[in-house]
Amino acid sequence: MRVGVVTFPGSLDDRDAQRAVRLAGGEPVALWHGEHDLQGVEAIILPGGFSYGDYLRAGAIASLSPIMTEVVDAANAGMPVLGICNGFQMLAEARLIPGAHTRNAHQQFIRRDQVLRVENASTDWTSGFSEGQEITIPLKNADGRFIADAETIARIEGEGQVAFRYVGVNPNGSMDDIAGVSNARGNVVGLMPHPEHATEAGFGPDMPDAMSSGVDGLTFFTSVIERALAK
Amino acid sequence: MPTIVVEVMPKAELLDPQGKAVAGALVRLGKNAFTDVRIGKRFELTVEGEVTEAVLADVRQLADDVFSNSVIEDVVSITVLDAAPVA
Amino acid sequence: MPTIVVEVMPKAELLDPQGKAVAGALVRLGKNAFTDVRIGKRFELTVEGEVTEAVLADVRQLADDVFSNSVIEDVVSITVLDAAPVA
Amino acid sequence: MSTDNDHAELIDVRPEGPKPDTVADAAATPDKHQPYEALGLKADEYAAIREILGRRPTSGELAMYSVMWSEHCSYKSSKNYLRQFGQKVTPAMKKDLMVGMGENAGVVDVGGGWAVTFKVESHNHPSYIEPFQGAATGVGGIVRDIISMGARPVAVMDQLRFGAIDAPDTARVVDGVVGGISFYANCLGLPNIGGETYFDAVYQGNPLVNALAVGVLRHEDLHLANARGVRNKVVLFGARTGGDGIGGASILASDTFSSGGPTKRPAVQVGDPFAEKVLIECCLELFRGELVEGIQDLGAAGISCATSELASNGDGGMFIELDAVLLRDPSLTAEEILMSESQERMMAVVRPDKLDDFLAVTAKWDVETSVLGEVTDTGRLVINWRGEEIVNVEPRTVAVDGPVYDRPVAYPSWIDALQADSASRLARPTGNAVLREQFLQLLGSANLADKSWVTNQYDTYVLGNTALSFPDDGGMIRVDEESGLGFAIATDANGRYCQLDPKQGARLALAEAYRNVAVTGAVPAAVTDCLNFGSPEDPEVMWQFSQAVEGLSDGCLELEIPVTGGNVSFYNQTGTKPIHPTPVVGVLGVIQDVAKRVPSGWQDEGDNIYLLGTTALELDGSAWAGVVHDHLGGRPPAVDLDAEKQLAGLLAAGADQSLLAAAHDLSDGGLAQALAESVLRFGVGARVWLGELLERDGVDVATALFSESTGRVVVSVPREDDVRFRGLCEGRGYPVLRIGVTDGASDSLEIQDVFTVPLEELRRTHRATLPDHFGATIPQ
Ligand SMILES: Nc1ncnc2c1ncn2[C@@H]1O[C@H](COP(=O)(O)OP(=O)(O)O)[C@@H](O)[C@H]1O
Ligand SMILES: [Mg+2]
Repeated sequence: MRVGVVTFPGSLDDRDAQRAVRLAGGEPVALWHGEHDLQGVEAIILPGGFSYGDYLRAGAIASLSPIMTEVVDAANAGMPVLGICNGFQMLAEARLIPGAHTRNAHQQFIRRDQVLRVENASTDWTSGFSEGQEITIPLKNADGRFIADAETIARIEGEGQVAFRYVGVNPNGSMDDIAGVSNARGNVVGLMPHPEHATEAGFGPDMPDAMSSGVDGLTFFTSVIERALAK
Repeated sequence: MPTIVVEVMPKAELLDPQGKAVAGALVRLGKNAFTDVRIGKRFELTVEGEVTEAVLADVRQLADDVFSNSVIEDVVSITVLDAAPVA
Repeated sequence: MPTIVVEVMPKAELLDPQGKAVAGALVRLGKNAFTDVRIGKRFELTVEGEVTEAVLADVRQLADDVFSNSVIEDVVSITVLDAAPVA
Repeated sequence: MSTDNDHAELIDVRPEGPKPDTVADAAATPDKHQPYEALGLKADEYAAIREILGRRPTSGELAMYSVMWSEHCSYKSSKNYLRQFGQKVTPAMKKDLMVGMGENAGVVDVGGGWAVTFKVESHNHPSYIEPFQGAATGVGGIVRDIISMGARPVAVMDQLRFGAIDAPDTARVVDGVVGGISFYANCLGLPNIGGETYFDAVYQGNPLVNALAVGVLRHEDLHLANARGVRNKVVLFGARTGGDGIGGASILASDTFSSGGPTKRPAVQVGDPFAEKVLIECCLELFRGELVEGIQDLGAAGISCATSELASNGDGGMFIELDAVLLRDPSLTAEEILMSESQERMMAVVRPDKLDDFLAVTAKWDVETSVLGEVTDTGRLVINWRGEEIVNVEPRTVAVDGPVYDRPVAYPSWIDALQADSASRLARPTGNAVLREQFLQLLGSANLADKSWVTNQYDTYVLGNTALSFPDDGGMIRVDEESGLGFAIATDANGRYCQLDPKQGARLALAEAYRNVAVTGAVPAAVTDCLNFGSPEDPEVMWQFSQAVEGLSDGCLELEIPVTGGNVSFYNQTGTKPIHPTPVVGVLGVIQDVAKRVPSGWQDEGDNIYLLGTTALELDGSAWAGVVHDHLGGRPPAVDLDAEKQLAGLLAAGADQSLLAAAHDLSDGGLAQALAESVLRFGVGARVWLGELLERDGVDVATALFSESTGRVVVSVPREDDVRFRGLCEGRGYPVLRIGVTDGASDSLEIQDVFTVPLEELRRTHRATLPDHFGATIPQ
């Protein structure tokens, strides 16, 4: 499966996302923000980073990039799209998913190995998990606090659009401990933590049995690939 | 050259952590006259040439679509200054 | 309740990376009327009771010491509004 | 070259300003008064410039000489000493050195066609004035040094020293500095893999902010800063030039950094990490396309430095049209453009036939570019401005042949008394309750407390190659995803030891960094340093400096690892009171497969715990003396570099044979601190006994726990590897003693017959200190 990873100016985890796709058995395709060409990919990842320095609002300027026209169209047509961290912020700025992000409640950048609960295991990117499963995924951001008005929160909670929730510690003050959300259809998923950093033993988060051994993130990428194969 | 000032504030209903942090600092400094602090943004756009209706219309649209995110922010004012303001 | 608005801008001589990034975005969006964009902060302080001279003096001092960093920013205005402004 | 018409659209049009001071004017008005003193030049230096030129300098030339002859750029007080690093080398030390001292950064061959380049630099004074931007631009500057070697930056580290943790101004500086480093490096996408955080009143008005960057390149990608090839184009690209940081180099690094710049322009610079990230990717694409002949980053002294250094290292001549510099602020004068320290800029030398391809790459990345001029064979650096010649100098006289001083050196009047005041006369605890109390007091003290308040603000995951970072002894990065080849780096300096004895202190810093690399399983290979000292005009400071350089260079020779580059920062003092001498030493090591790396803490139950090395009564300058008794005196611990070498060999062999589950070096706080950290690393408890140690080494319990003798490491060894590990130690003859076992179930650190501390109490004590002072972020 060809999975596109879009590089924006200031993208940082784009090569990590490509590596994760490769480790999951997919074929990563580098896409450039300034073009209007999705190169025939079957899924798209908007990677982490500080596109345009996170100036103005995180993800805001990148969401105006040329390629985002095609990304929005493809997402609306049902193509799986995953937004990681900065990519999550872009999805929100592009209104592909509900809500918005502001500065972490404690005002600082934070990095930690974060436990998440999978709340919806039926999206294109989470089908390999089971509902309620707890996974450990590195988190690292400054503007990770997910917020939305009460009505929106009630709606996404009611309709299963909350994909992940923080467990144990809410690291940024996100409403309802929300770590990731999806669109109504379940093909577009965004989350603050970085699944691509938990795909290779030795370079992932510490786990109870061994240091740096966490590979829970791999399931994001195998989920989308397996679902495509099953079609 | 004329300057257009666009001002954007976090929505009143939402928590503004930055404002809250500053409000806390004021209390610690013994400044108790202030019941709330909110922190927004001020954009100064320098315009080449005249500020026509068309330019203003552009700015209004940019204010809504680019300078602010309506999920969390409100545009509170758009004003035209003749020259950059001085302190 | 009255609101005092303090506005702070990055010093003109210094790089404003934020403004630069937004200016670049405007050009990419085909908005070429703007030669420069600078982004500063707008503080809204809600005051309990009246805005006395003493409160204003406090605000002036806070504007210099807390709301701005004089090494890189200037306080460009301090104004009193009767009520919180609405868009 | 007149303005290159192909690129005319790049040239800024600016209003007419005052007429510049031209070379012709300088010849015609020899007696015109020039403000050389305000620019930090001494009368004899000004006279030397006049002699070199055979006339008075133009104001543009004066600007260039003043910044390039500043202490910061010319190393005029340190040059005579730094030569030792180049002289004390054996052929073996040079074997893997692809680029040694003198270039932007040293380059080490790490095998497999790969090379690593690394360097540490200071940004101390700016970080006190404006902590956030000062620290941020410090990171930006050192990263550009790495790019300019042709390498991809892959990691950063930061060495921080602040005033007392409870001093009123400390929180402001800590918050800003850590925030600035976090912001800039995270935004660049560089993992932070380690550093140092110390608090001491001596740094109150003069914090130290050192930043280290490291990059990786293939051998064939090596680039150097030289302008060769007559008629090759000189190109400036990156951010526009503005009025920030003007005079930073000369004014900030000279004696009076509080007295403002030569103009009313702000002395601080504002960094734009986003612009630098784009610049990195742009440069790497230029390198891949072989579009660059020579390249230089713009740091201190901006265009003055880049043009004169490129020209000196190349064919010797260069012609520059200064009007071609893209400006952010059109009101800048020529002198200001020459001195501006605007960040995120690079200068390249490009062949004319490759210029279009070069410009296509910079356009792709939205990086503004202008062609300033070209390489000539005149032997002169000529700069025109508004059609008139404002600079005409021999570039070497600006960049290389600056003044060199043999500053007076004086043995400090106070040092004998200080050294006589040994900590061994201080009351050592004997009762178990007091031992326990002092152990916890140390564990929670500012310098031994957990630093995750700082390090939680740093990304370690980005790039996906971080094999070790905090709180392990060294940071480690995988270089080659195929083979697992990697490197480790650790940095150290103990200002207290250096105050007692700067020569020994420098050797100790070297030994500690070397040992910290060795415990990760890597083999030490090269050294960088950042020498932070007080005023070189103070003869006692100059003595400290000379001692430290001698100690460090001799030490490197004994360990047979070369110094590949570094930085000197003088004038670190408040009033007449200098900081403790603080020579930060960074050691780079190579590991063939990062899968064999060794962490610093215990992971599994039932492993045997061994102490390598022996313990003597060495409490002078120790954390114990400082924290418990507020005492600094005596002579720092002995250091035996042969033994360190032997120890490193043993650790490398143990790691290579996968015999070590963990290894942690003993330094500040001694054995007690190392045991606590090993327990806390993964939350695995341990039972430790000291009986045999007390007997073998003839020391009391307090000394066993708190002494800071060198050459010591605690390791944990799985039971099944025990025989082989003992065999390894015997074969190498290094002192070794089994002192305990890991014990997951106990959830505590038990020092038998002395005290037991539950894990939870250890954790709370260790973690609370920084959040208590600087504010908690998330629930711990
Ligand atoms: N400012 C900092 N930046 C990054 N890492 C830091 C910083 N301060 C301390 N650390 C890390 O915290 C850990 C403990 O530091 P320290 O006790 O000084 O180590 P050591 O005694 O081994 O030199 C190390 O991994 C070190 O790299
Ligand atoms: Mg150590």
